[in-house]
Amino acid sequence: MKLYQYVIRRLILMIFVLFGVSLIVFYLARGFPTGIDPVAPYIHARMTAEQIAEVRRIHGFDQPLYIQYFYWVRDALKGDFGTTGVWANSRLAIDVFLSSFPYTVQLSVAAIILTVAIGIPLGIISAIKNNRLPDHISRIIALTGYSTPSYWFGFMLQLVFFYYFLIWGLPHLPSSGASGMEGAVPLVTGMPILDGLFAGNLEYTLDAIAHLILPAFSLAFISLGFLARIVRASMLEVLRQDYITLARSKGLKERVVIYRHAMKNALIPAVTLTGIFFAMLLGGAMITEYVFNWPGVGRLSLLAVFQGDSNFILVYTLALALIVVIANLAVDIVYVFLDPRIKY
Amino acid sequence: MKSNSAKARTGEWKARWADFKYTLYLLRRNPLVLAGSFMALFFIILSLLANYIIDPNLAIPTGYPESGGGYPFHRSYMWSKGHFINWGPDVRLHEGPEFFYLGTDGWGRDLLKMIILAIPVDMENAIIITLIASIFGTLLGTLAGYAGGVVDEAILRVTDIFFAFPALVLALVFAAMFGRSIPTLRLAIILVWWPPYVRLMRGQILSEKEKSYVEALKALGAAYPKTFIRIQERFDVVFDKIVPLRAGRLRFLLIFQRVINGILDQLALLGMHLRILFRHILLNSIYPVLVQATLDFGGVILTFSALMFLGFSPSPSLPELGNLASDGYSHVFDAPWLMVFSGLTMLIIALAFNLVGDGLRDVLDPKLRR
Amino acid sequence: MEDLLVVEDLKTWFPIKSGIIQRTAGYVKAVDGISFDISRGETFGLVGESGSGKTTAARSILRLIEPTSGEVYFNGTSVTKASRRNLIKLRHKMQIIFQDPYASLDPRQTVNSMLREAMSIHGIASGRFEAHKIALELLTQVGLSEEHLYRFPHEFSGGQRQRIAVARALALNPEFLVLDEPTSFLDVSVQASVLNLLKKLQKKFNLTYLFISHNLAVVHHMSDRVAVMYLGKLVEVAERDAVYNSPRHPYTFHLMAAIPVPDPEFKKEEILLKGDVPSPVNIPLGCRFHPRCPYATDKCRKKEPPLTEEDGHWVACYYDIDFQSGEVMS
Amino acid sequence: MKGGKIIIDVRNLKVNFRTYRGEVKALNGVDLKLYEREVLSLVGESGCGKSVTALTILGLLADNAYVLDGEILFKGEDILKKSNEDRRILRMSELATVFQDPMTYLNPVLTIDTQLKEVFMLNKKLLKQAVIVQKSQGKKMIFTDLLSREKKFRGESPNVKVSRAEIKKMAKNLCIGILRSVKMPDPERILRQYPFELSGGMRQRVMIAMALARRPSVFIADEITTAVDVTIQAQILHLLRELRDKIDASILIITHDLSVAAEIADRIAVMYGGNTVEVATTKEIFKNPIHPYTMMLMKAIPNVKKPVGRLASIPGTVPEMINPPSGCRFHPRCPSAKDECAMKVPKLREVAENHEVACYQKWSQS
Repeated sequence: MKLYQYVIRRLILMIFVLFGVSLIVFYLARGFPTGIDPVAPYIHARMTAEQIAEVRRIHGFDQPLYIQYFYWVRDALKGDFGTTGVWANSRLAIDVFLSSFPYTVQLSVAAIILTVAIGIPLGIISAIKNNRLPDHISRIIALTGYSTPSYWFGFMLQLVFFYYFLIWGLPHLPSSGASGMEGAVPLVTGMPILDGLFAGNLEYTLDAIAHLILPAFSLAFISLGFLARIVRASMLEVLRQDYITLARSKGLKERVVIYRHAMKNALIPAVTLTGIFFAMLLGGAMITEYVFNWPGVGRLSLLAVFQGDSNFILVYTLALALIVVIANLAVDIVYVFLDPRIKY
Repeated sequence: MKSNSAKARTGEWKARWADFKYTLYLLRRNPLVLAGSFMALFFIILSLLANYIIDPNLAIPTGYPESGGGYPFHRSYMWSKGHFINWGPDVRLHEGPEFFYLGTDGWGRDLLKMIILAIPVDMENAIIITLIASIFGTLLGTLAGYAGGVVDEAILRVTDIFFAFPALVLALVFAAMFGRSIPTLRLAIILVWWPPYVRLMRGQILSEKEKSYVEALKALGAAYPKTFIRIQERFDVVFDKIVPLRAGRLRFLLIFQRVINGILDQLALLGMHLRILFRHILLNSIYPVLVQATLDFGGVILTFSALMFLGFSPSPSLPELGNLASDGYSHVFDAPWLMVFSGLTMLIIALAFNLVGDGLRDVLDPKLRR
Repeated sequence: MEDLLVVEDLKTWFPIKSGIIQRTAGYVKAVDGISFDISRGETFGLVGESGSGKTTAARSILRLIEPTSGEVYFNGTSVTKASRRNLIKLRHKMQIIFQDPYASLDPRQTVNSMLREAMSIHGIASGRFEAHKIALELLTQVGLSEEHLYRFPHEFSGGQRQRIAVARALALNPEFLVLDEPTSFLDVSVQASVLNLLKKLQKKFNLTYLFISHNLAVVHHMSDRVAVMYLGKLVEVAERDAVYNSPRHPYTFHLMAAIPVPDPEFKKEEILLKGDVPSPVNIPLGCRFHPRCPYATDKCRKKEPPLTEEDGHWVACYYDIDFQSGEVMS
Repeated sequence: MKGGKIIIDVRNLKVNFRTYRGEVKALNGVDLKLYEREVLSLVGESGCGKSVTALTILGLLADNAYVLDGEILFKGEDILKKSNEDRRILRMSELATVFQDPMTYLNPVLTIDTQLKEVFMLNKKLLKQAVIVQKSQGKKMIFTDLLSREKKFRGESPNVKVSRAEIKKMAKNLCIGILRSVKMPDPERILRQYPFELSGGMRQRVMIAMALARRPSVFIADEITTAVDVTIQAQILHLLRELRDKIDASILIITHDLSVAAEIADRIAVMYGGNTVEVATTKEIFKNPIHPYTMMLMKAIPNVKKPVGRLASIPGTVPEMINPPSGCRFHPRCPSAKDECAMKVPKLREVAENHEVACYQKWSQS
């Protein structure tokens, strides 16, 4: 089956998945018999009774659930995802999402680069020097990272690199927010670093990078350990294969054997993992954004859920489901280029 | 009937016991696993005894000790009576009667005692969630792997939906809607935690199914427990007595017999699959699930406490590690010990089980085992 | 000797799925219509290179893989049409020994529980005591002893494991045994002892063997009649000596010429078959062997030669070729 | 044969493997001589240490293995004392190996072109000279005339500038040349393909081409005919016979199948339990095998030309290597074993012309 046929097949399945997710979340957000009245987030105290009834009618909360869902799907297909609650001063849900999504993208990209840049070499070194000191050190780092509560680690970084560095007069890193000088630069991409570069305002960019370091590293530390373990396991597996013995018997230098022969095979599982991690990060590392009050989508969704704002929750979960499914598809497609034996 | 051959091992259990001892031998050789298992054991024992060592109603916050308003911080004494570390810039010293090793929390309760009380709560959650999620996921994965075809495709798609679901969002939505209670949080985490087990088990079953010992069992006709054979024979005997009468009217009996045979056929087929599945394949593919469950144990504690941290705990004074941490969130810079030590306990518990899980993976992997 | 097993035009095709909705785009014709019969007490050899479909044929006969079409009769009763229930009764009499001693035994099961399970399925042993007695007797039959009863498969060598597999098959006192390359994983000396064991058991229990192997010397040692399989079809079936010493199909001739002989003095002129075995997905038109056959003519390329019989020697080739001189008599 | 120069002389080689159950004493004092331009076959059953011997010569032993004792003289020098770098250069230029299972010994994700060209690129000096010769004499270089090692290039002026592209092009058509010399149909297409797209026989020829590309002085073939069908096996043996006189290298064929050894080898060395028990010319060893193990082995092989009712099987099982039997490791299974055999390990001793045996009983008889 040629690649494009496989992609079409996966896209059809994706629609099914998205449909499933939207059904579940819609029921949870609106239909579920909970204390909170679905209209609550969309009205503010000073509204009169008929105004509330009017808001209820506009949002269609008075309709039976399946009709609400039908309208919601019809509007969604037209790109109208309804408005957010009072907490985000009733702007369009899609605008609220898109305005803060670039921040999460920037944070995720930074985190994934750190994870890959540290995780993979760590994994390879600990595979090559198996059961010797570097292996044990990397195993401890990996397992500690894997067992660290994300918010706790965020605080530790803040405590040490911000608070104590401040007290001890050392150059400290900012511990919250995405950039110190709001609005100094016209928003082009929504990502502070890129906007700073576009505007040529180097100082703004540097400040944005400074803000990025702590949250990105806090995210990366948790996933780089896991990635290192996977790369170590698959590299050990590959180094036991016969074609490595043949490569060595050809008289190739050990370095060449590892980088030309072993690397390509060993990194295949790492691709899957990186894909999944990136998708999860794009979903907005909710806690890290909350701890570093990074204006990303994760923090927003937290607030939305507290308010019970079903429109924004629906937009957020659908977007995340889309990202995860596309990430899985991208990983499978990368497989074809990495491993010629795989034919869909 | 003791045979006299020198080393004859009598029971079937002796052989299995030797195999188990060999696994323990491999475990002992790995220092990290050893450390991990001791730590894990320590926490398990601690969580069993916690409510006896420390009086649980200490957790109920009494009024504030006389401290003239403001946040009643006791100067925390670290580690030894004589020596203390000033944790904050201007923490007011309160000559508290006792001596708090790790300082106090928001309600003036001794943090060390609260952590000890919190451990059983967390461990209990972790055990329940991991057990239910792994068993549910494993069964579904076995069905998908063994049945194949449409069933496999359907189960995979459902798992994809839950995979695509952000863990925390479902939990948040649940907790927000259901109101904040521990069972709802558990349900939320379970709902998101079972998909990886489906994929893991399905992969195992698919690879095990192809092995030739499964084919050998099919060749043995490993289907029909002998009781079935007897019932079926007796049924044939009875039937032959009636059917030969074969007056025209009894023709419908022939159809009846064919239907029964059809049903028995399907039962025999099902019997074979079940026997092969449960007596052989499951036994050989259960180990990676065991490893994954141990690794997940720590992960579940972290997720559960993360939810608590985000403010979904039923009552702010519940002695739970995430709760204690969230209590320290507002005073992170002037009373960091709250956040530091509750987070550190979580880390150590999770690390303990992860060390054991990591070691188990190497030991139980058939390729590395020899 | 009455025929124990009769196979008529057995076909096993595996569908190749492709396209978005996975419709069948073609077939791998692993077994493409084979017919032969085996009489009781005989060892019937089936040889062929890898990819010739001999293993699929064996599994289709036992219905471990459902054949696409064709008939198989065992002792007169049809195997292919048998319902699941009667098939189990038949399974009682037909057993199979696999090639890989390391994969054909469940690693988590001791020898004792393997034998007991085989017996309990068919309700052979009544009580624990009798089952234990039979298990011991089976082990001594295959040259093992009581101390091996409570051990796991990984504690045995390759040769011993094949013996355990034979013991498990014998537990059901079968009449017909399919031996799918039983010794290709074993060393020469161990292979010799397993082959001797199989011959002894054949005489003792009047067993009938279908012996499958790519090792022509082993098949020569074991079998009375031999069939040669190429790309899913039989090309020659005859008495052992006829097939080995006076082959009539060009493929069999080249196959026999390629057998290495453990004797340096034996002068062997170079008869090499060019090319590789084509894949069973796109089988050449006409005679399957014509792309590699040095004597192929247009007739061979158009129509597939049927399997014709001449005093017990079945050949699927239009021509009668004298290989020494190389000239062809049609 | 006897008079020729010894290229590899293995003396009393002992190798152990550290495993969780204890020390596996794989080699127990192996003595082996490989003469120049000779085809020696190392025959033995699994676990007798034939592959371990080859891997020790190559220096590719697993990291839990260590050499206990003994030396391996390659052209007079003991290579066991050499550093890993020297042994790597030895593998690059002198010792070439082809392994058993073509399915797993080629890297599945790299094209044949990459895997073959890297062997040529190792020897840039050779490529540069080839380009210079081709430029100066204008005739197209084909691989076969590179084959024989002594043909040194009459050194043209070395300062002719040779660009990288020219070297790459030369490497490419050398690849095509070598694939043609191992009888591969349509080399251009094969170079672009991946290993899984080739059949077993073709993959084995690619591995042979990789070995020949290094113009080795010793060509080791470790069970190369075991994993292929009998017709392909005949083709490969035929190819080896053909190459034998083209490349002036000595060939070491490792196999468990005596009939393959009979077809192609000049001399045969039989190994059992980690040492060589009998070494002789092929005719000699088949005409009158002396060592009891060799005799039994000969009788255990089914011979199509001489059918026999019952194959002789060797009683007992392969010795367990962690605490192997003392002295001659075959004595527990040997019908003519005396207590003397259990004392000391017998060494190879000349019993007849070109025929050495390691067995006390047989020395006293001859």
